[in-house]
Amino acid sequence: MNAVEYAKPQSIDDAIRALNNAPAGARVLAGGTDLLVQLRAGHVRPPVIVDLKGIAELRRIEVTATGFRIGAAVAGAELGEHAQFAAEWPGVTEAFHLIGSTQIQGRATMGGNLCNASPAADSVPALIAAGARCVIVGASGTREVAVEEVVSGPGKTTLAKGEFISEFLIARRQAHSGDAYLRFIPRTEMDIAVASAGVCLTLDDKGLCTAARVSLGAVAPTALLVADCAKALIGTSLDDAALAKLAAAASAACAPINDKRGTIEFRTKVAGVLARRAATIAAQRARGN
Amino acid sequence: MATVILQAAFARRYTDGQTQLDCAASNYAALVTALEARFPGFSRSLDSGMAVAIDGEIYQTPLLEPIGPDSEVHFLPLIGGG
Amino acid sequence: MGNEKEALKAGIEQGTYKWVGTRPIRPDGADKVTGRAAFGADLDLPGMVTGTVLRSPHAHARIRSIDTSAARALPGVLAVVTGADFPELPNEVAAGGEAPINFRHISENVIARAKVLYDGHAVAAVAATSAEIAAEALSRIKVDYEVLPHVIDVLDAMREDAPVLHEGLITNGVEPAPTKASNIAGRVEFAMGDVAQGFAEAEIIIERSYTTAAVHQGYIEPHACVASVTADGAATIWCSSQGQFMVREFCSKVLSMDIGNIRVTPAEIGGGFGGKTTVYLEPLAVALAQRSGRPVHMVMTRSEVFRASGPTSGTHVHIKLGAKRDGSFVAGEMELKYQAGAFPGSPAFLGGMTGFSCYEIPHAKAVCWDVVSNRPKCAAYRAPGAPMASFGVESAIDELAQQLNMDPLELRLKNAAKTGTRTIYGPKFLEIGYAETLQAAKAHPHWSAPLGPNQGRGIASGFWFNIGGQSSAAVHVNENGSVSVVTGNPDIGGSRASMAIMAAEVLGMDLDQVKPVIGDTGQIAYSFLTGGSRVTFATGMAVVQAAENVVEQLRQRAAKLWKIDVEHVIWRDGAAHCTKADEAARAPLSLAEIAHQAGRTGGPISGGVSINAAGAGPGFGTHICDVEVDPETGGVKVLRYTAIQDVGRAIHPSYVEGQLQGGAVQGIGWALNEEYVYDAKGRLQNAGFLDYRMPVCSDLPMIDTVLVEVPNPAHPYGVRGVGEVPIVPPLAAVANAVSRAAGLRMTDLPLSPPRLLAAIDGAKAAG
Amino acid sequence: MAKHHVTTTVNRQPVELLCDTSETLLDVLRDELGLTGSKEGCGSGDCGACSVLMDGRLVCACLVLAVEATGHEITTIEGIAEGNTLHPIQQQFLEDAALQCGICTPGFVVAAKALLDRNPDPTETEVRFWLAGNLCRCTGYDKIVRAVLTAAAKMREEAVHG
Repeated sequence: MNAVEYAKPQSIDDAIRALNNAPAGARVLAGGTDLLVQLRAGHVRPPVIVDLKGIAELRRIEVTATGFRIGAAVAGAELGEHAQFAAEWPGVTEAFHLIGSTQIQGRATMGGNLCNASPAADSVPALIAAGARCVIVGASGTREVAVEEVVSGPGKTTLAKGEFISEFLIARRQAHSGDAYLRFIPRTEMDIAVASAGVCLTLDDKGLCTAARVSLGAVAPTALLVADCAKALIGTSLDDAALAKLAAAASAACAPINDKRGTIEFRTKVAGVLARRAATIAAQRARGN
Repeated sequence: MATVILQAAFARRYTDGQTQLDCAASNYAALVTALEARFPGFSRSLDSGMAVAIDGEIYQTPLLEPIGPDSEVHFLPLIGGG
Repeated sequence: MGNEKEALKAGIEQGTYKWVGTRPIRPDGADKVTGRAAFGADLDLPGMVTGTVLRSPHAHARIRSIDTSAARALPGVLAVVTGADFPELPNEVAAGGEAPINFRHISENVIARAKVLYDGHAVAAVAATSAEIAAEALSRIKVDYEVLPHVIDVLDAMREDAPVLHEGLITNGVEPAPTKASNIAGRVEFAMGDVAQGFAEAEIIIERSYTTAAVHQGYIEPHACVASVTADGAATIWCSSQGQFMVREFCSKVLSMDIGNIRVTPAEIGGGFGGKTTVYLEPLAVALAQRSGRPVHMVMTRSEVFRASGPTSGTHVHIKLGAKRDGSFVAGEMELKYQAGAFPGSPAFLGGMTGFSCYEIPHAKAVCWDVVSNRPKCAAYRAPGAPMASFGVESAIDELAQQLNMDPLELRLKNAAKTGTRTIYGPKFLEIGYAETLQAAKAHPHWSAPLGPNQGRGIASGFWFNIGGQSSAAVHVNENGSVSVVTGNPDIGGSRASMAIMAAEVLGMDLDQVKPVIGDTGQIAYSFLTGGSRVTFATGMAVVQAAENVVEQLRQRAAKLWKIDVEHVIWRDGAAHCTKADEAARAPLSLAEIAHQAGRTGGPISGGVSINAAGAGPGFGTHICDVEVDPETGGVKVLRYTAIQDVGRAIHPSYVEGQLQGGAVQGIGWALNEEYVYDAKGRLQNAGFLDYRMPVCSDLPMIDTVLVEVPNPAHPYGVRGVGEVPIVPPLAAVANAVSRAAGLRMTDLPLSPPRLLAAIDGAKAAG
Repeated sequence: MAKHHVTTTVNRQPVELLCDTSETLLDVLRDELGLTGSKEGCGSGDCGACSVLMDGRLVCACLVLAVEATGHEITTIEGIAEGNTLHPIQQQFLEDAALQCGICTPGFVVAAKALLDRNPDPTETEVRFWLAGNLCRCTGYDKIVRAVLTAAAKMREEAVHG
């Protein structure tokens, strides 16, 4: 029984060093809402836990002329209280807010939600739809990748040993754009998404859709960015026919599993329903700004 | 004479299939003694825990509960609860 | 005494009570809102060590050998026990929480012997100086398993070719007795009239099969205990349970210890609902304490709670209901197949006894099968066995109402059981208030409120016997005239308040001068479990009688002080009054004054009473539920809910309402989302609150309640048990609402969204 | 590795303790500090029985490492009343019979306080969603939600009339 070490670096460089020097199996701690459950269940016993919450850059939300920089260790409740971000990205805000209870919101982070690499993570489809990118830091330098490129499978990421996400980059809201995220759970709270959809779209002055990104969660090993869904919307006025085509494209993109949370048939159908409903909400928002 | 009414399945096993019996007894213990005399082995049916209902009132651990001349008596399983 | 009884009866009729029916703050409330109340896991003793359990990862396996040497060698490990350390018990049956229990099975459930019978079955236990060392020790125990084929589903388990759990299990209740062992532990049949004749007379027959999933009681407090054994062999156990005397008895059997050598102190209990009417950890903790010489603290994880305690049976229920065109029921038949879990003892027979009991049905029959399979042994859960059978019956009635184009409430009213109605289990009902609950439902604005699109309204009723049984109470008068009321039943939902109210009512004293106490097994005489909705009824009756006994003594003491005959003293408003014509001007003697002078009149004043209470009044409830169904996702939202029940008399109405509300919500969870999910290897897939999906606060509307009071003549204040009934109607109330909202009949619980959506889409495809 | 020396504040009092990395805040509150009012119902953040405030923010103590408490202010159920004067939420839970067995009550009281500290006038829906992380199996939540709404109203009244 080896004790678990704990490090709380105060800078990104110190954190990189700590992770780089750590034996295999070291774990990064942000909100801890997944890691502590795994620890308690005995599923993991890392030699060292590197707590990122001491790093100022990872805890702040910055607004520039071109975008938002959201520290990877910002808690859900903190982001939810950022009025400007919530106004510009209601879909991302809602998605993040749907992760767990009020108590979980006090701890859970965007970085953690992404790197836990669950196919059902709520914030991920919304971030993908929003075109969010993340900054990955590590011993070999800093790189910037699209959110959809981070997760490679259930529980697996493309991060190299010692790398971690320092912040998320999300553009400022464009005119006539809107985003939305919906998930299906059997209860109203405290469940993991059985299927989910994030939609971000832009309209022109006549109300025709000029750009769209649609992402689905919990229907494949990773959250999906579905080009056919976007195609179904672009160039349309988001009429019923376009929305039906969107739903069909979403269902067609699903490659889900049967498990205790839902069946293949259910996930496939409901992903389409959610994509359609989310697109309707996103369109309303786009028309409103 | 009190009337003893038994479930058919119970009666098949312990009272030669008779589901309704007349029995003179002033209390539960006397009733069981009388039934045992008529149907040897009857009291064994009560070993695994049976309650008795006398005129609609259920007694889970009966012994000397009075039985009237017009009483109706039923044997039923012990009832618990959550 | 006779006069006092008369006075109480008069009080029932006039409703002139000082405390009964009021809503005072509960005596233990301050401790519970400040975190001071000590529950099962909260005790800390000097030298205390941690006990943990190694559990089977297999659904069914033979244990070839267990090697504990590596665990024992680990520094900090103080004791290790396995099944070999526990005595082999004979088959011995006693009254249990829901059904008679066999101590041999209790023992083999506490710790496996030759075979493990379910995922989570205890195999060994360790005491160590820290939780970490204990966990490491468990990982060093080598168990050589021969994995056997397993069976989970009840119908599969009944098949001829099913893997047999118990090689010696011969079906009970089948004549002639089978010659071969099977998983069918027993068959029980109840019947009245002639069902064949009844169905021949029927003009319309509804016949369907229904299923319900195994569900857990879901108490928030995991099982927890501390056991300490002194060098002379005396054991003390602190634990949360539904009965300290049950724990004492069960431990004495499982450990073959003298009952006199075990003392059990009840901790506060964090929910039970029937699930804490047996032992799991306690005998292990005692065994570890015996071997380690240290107090041993054991607490289940939530995963262990799901895998190895509770649940109640998953069931297969077949219902056939025959009626005339005017809606009158003529015949009913049910066949119930209930999972018992790994050992015999499902509440199938209770389903058979209760399912039709809301109704007057001249010809009825119930066949009940008790079936073992590779699941945790079921434990009692609120009105054990009744909700599942009732789900079938009440669904069939709803369908009948639809086919007859009748109002489902009127259909029930037409057939409602009343005083004098014969039950399928034999006796006729004495005074009951079922029809009154239907009348109250009809009068409630909920019943006639409009519904929107995709919305539906369901109604269903339910019955539970309620029980009395053995209870003890002692009332001690303190020197200043305040009193302690000691009982032997853990307070699981506010019963201290009810005990205090009843004592204060009899004594005519201020409620805040009455302090209720739950005694340990050495401080109060035997009391059966807190369960079966019996405490306010039976233990309350003991409290009333003990208080009456004290009143009698107070009158005698007053007579002594006044130097007059006791017949000239009456007790009124908490004081002795002299009725002697020439001395009536004497100032009354208060309880405090008499108590103060108790030494001069014969010593302390105290009354103890032990009774075996009969006359528990049956309970009936009717629930109304509105839902909205999302036809594209199968999602169900409960919009409005009203629970109506004949409660006899509500001693503390708030806690009675709470029983109705809590039971209703447990039933809603059972109907909508809760279920045990197993994988192909027989391992439980959702052993946690995340995926077990009990209702959360945002899932629900307010739960309206109507307390109908048809007093139970057998109780001095008219009390009927109230805790069990409210979980009986919701399964069908919800399913009927969903069925009407979706326009199709849902017969399988839970009504989870995938299941409902598949049904909706299937109906669409079928046109 | 040696144990961590943690300096923190619990219920307004400075506290020092030693812990291993893998110990949670809940473990040390209950086992080291004797603050057993925070209950462990699941150990996975799904029941809310161990709800505490960390710098005023509602968290599950089972999902916080003890070592993370360094430098933070922790408020547990034992710190909600002022001495023996109950907080209005606690008082209202008693008056409305908003508890049966009482095991979930500390978590609900702490969570409700966190809500009313932020939002003194919540709607029923806001109360229900805020408290969705606190499981109660006894009450069906009805009396709990009513108690929180009534306590909020009384606290607003108190704030106006001082």
